Amino acid sequence: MILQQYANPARFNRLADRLMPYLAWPAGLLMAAGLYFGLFDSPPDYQQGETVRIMYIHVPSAIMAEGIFVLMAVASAVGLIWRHPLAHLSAQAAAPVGAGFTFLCLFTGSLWGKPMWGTWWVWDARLTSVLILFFLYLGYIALKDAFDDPARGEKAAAILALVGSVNVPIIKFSVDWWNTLHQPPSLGVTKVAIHSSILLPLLLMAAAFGFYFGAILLIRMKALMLARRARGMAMAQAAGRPAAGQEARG
Amino acid sequence: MNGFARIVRRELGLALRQAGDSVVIVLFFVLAAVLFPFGIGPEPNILSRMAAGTVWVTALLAAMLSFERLFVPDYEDGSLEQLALAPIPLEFTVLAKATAHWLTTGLPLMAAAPVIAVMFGMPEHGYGALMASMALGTPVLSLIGTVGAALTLGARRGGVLLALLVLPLVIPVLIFGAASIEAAIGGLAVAPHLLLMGGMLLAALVLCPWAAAASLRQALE
Amino acid sequence: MNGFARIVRRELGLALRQAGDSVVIVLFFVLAAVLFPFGIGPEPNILSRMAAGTVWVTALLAAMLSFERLFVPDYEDGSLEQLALAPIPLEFTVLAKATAHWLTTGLPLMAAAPVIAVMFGMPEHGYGALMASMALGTPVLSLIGTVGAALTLGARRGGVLLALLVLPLVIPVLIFGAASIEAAIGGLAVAPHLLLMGGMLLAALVLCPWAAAASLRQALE
Amino acid sequence: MRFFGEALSCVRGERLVFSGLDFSVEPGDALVLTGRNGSGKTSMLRVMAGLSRCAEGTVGWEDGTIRDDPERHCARTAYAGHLDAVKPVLTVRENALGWAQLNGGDEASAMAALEIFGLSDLADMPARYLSAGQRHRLSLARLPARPATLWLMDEPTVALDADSVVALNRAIAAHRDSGGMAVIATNVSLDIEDARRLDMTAGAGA
Amino acid sequence: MRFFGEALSCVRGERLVFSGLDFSVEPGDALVLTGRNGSGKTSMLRVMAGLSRCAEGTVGWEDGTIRDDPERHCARTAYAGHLDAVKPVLTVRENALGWAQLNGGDEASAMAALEIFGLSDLADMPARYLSAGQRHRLSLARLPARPATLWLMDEPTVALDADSVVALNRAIAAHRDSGGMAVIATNVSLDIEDARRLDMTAGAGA
Ligand code: HEM
Ligand SMILES: Nc1ncnc2c1ncn2[C@@H]1O[C@H](COP(=O)(O)OP(=O)(O)OP(=O)(O)O)[C@@H](O)[C@H]1O
Ligand SMILES: Nc1ncnc2c1ncn2[C@@H]1O[C@H](COP(=O)(O)OP(=O)(O)OP(=O)(O)O)[C@@H](O)[C@H]1O
Ligand SMILES: [Mg+2]
Ligand SMILES: [Mg+2]
Repeated sequence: MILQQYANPARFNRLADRLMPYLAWPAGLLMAAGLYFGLFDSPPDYQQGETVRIMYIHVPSAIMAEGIFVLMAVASAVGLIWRHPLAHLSAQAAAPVGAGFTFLCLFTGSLWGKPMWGTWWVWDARLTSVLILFFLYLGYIALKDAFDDPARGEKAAAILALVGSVNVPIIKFSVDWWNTLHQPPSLGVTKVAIHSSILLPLLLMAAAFGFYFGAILLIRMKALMLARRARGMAMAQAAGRPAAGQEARG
Repeated sequence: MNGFARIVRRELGLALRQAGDSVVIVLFFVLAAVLFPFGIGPEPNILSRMAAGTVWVTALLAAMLSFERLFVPDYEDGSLEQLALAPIPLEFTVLAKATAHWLTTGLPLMAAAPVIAVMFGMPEHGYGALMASMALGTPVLSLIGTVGAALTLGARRGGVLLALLVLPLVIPVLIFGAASIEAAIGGLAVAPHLLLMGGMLLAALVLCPWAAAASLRQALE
Repeated sequence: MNGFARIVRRELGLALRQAGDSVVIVLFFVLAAVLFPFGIGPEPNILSRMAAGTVWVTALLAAMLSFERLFVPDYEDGSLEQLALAPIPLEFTVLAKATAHWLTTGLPLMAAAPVIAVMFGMPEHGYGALMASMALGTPVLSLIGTVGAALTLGARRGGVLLALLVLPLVIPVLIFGAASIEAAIGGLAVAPHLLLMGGMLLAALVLCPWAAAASLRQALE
Repeated sequence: MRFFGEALSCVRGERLVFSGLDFSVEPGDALVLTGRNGSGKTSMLRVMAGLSRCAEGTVGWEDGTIRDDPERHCARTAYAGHLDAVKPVLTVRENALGWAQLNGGDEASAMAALEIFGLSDLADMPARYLSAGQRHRLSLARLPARPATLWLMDEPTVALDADSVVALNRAIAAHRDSGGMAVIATNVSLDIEDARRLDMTAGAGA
Repeated sequence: MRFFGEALSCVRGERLVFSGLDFSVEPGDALVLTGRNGSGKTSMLRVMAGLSRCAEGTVGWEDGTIRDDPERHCARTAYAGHLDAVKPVLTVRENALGWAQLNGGDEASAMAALEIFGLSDLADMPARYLSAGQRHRLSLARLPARPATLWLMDEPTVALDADSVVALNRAIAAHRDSGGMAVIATNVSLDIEDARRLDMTAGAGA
């Protein structure tokens, strides 16, 4: 149990290092391709003009923002039920990234809103629910750091992630709640309502973001793991006791 | 008398000794609402337009303040340990706490809501929906509050953090609560909104005690 | 380095360790503001009409929540006793606390205010007055907050009771703060409002530390 | 029925506090946890109470571990920790009665417990007015006030005056005579006859 | 310089706790307050510290009472009460240093104080990880960490293990040898050589 809970990170590191190239390279290449098609090889929209290109950042980041929170909720559930430390760790590693994507979505969105709707911000259901999602991310991060005992913060944050995940469907269906300015989903499983010249870069960018997230997640997890380990050993040293991790290995 | 009832009675007894507390919450409710005319200026049309929303928002904020005392005192003086060690499932204990909290905070807020509505000059035919939505919404607040309170137990800056966590979760209540009143004023159907709120209440009844109990256990580890 | 500076540094050091805390306050500020469009509905014209008032009211509520952590932790872990027994007049200690509180809460609130203003679509020429009134008003909040926090120290349901004591005291700040912005938007003279707020700041600087120190002594008896 | 733990190890704040500790308490036994500050006495008690779970090992009764049936364990166990769980607004009696009833005690047993710790003449005083020692005695009175096989006490003598310490020892003896068990974490030497000792320092970090 | 009180009486919560008590402490003296729970030891200490004022009587130094010049009294007096005044987020060193500097001590004296109570090897550990006794030792370390003639201690031995109690006694002895004074409220018998005793029970409610 101790072994599992405080396993030394070596094995995970090895796995991460092996995976890294398969994530980093595709991320870079897809990004490049997506940007090329998006910026040069796709037509400006007949009514939105060049601003339509914002979409190639906006939509993928929106999708990531929602997806990452779901992932965090799942990871937290795993962590709480099977008490596997890597689960909590991954959720914590993902949170800031997800918050970043959410911010990107909000930012590009309002950049887009100025020309399209003539205002940076409208209290549209979808916009606001994304804003809420952003707050949930920040709440998660704040809660994780709010405790003197890191272990406690980790579990509390995990529960919050579970509870908060109810918001994600709200974002999805929010479009039906109020009179909404915002685009209805045109990217459905069944129908595709966009021209392929727009769809291609959109998909490329979405994929690029996905791989990018994977790579960053691994890096952050490694960092967090090392940080935790350093803390544990420093404290053990201070108290003249062996660190739990060492203990487990010995 | 079973454990659930005992805990509810204990809570009510304590609240009774500290009757000031509920009063204070209500006063805050009213006072916060009173601030708006100051900030916005007294145009009646705008105020009455804002009535429904303001009542709900300020009710939310008042509730927010009350949540912090839900577990913190028991946590600090060790009562919470004892409650957790009592031969009663912690989930029931939480439910009892939520019940007591609603009786001592939700009900008074409900009672005070019409007063504010009057101050803001809300149209007559909104009151029915106001009370109905309050009756359905305040218990949800109490329940979600227990989760937030349990999560932030022992955290630094407990109060604000709690608000930060709970507000996003209670926004649906706010939306449909206010919407139902607007609907009533606008002469539209109120039932669908209220039904949705009823659904939330059921969901909260199932999920919140579980989540709160789980995080209480974490807090006591 | 004299005692005053030492205490300010101590407070800032603690706040730094808990950097999250100031962030949380700001988040609550924004979140509370965000509630209103939910309740009142998204009509831009009404919202922009409300902007000035809402910014000030929510800033007030956010500050309110932050006051509770002003003395309570020190009171509960005995630090307050030690501060009272340090060879520094308690008045200075209070002033130092207020300063630190403003640096860690007032400033961040100021920084966040424009964001909310934007979201509510406040007219451009209001921003100058917004920042000016915030710059003058938030220190007053911190100072009055110390009094409220000291008064309710050890009182149950501290948070709400505190809000209740402080709200009436800070209403003038709110009124003139909002008024100055309205004036700026309406193209009227802003100076008189700001001058009045400056006066309040001076009065608070003189009176609050003294009152707070007195009630702290009571609390420690 | 025996209460025992096997191969217990405990991690606090990502640090191993103790490991590989066993203990066993028979009816009528008293187990005294000793060891220097930070050796894990409190942690061990909380594990026994079921408040915190240990990283390794099992704690339980002959008819099942704590996790198997928490309810039953709670019904059998009374815990008096560092914190007093005393409500200042309630009177001494109300404080005692409330906890007793919640755990299957009644008015009679509660008043008897107050008597044991010499609090009956303060029974109607608001607990707000109690001194440190009086308050701690009130929290100790929770144990005899309810039916429980296992008593867990953390530093029970803190702030107690001489008479109260005697009363405490008598209470523990009486409990053991009636087939109860007691586990006591303490830094001061208590004269409890034929008590088993568990030196936490032994398991420390080992 | 002498520190003394005359005809002191104290009322807590509308109840007369003690009355007509005198005390006097010479440089190098130690005064031990004894008496059963609720006899007013803590109340007396807080009066001496200047935290609470007594209903009757005066407390002070030869060159003036506490009220005459609170600053001066504070500069001369170090108080360690029931509460620890330890910030969990700060390290042990930061905790000690902060209080020392605020009261005219410095890095050196602070570290020396930690050494006395065997905390130097925990110096860089966040205080949140301290056990009950370790934390209490940290709060006791405030006294030697700063210049002060008069030490006021409320139940200093609470939660301390044997070694720490020895260290405490040594610290008090050293302080007295250097002309300091110590007033100690305690329920357990401390072996402090030639200490004056003040039995609070004498003045109780009288
Ligand atoms: C801050 C403002 C905005 C936010 C927070 C926002 C948020 C979102 C979200 C959450 C999605 C859903 C992604 C998904 O899961 O399918 C989305 C999609 C989209 N947004 Fe925005 N948006 C904003 C502004 C805008 C603006 C101004 C436009 C252009 C007029 C726009 C155009 C789109 C389009 C075309 C999609 C793809 C629709 C689909 O296929 O689902 N958005 N946005
Ligand atoms: N905050 C208070 N309000 C009212 N009365 C109090 C308060 N604190 C203590 N008392 C009363 O004052 C008396 C003395 O309390 P005090 O704490 O000084 O006793 P003590 O000698 O320190 O007891 P102990 O040995 O338990 O610490 C007690 O009888 C108590 O009833
Ligand atoms: N909340 C906590 N988070 C992290 N570590 C902790 C926590 N509480 C205690 N510890 C660590 O666990 C160890 C054991 O603490 P514990 O309180 O069980 O010791 P103890 O034997 O009770 O000491 P004392 O005699 O001082 O009460 C200590 O070294 C302490 O550093
Ligand atoms: Mg302990
Ligand atoms: Mg005492």
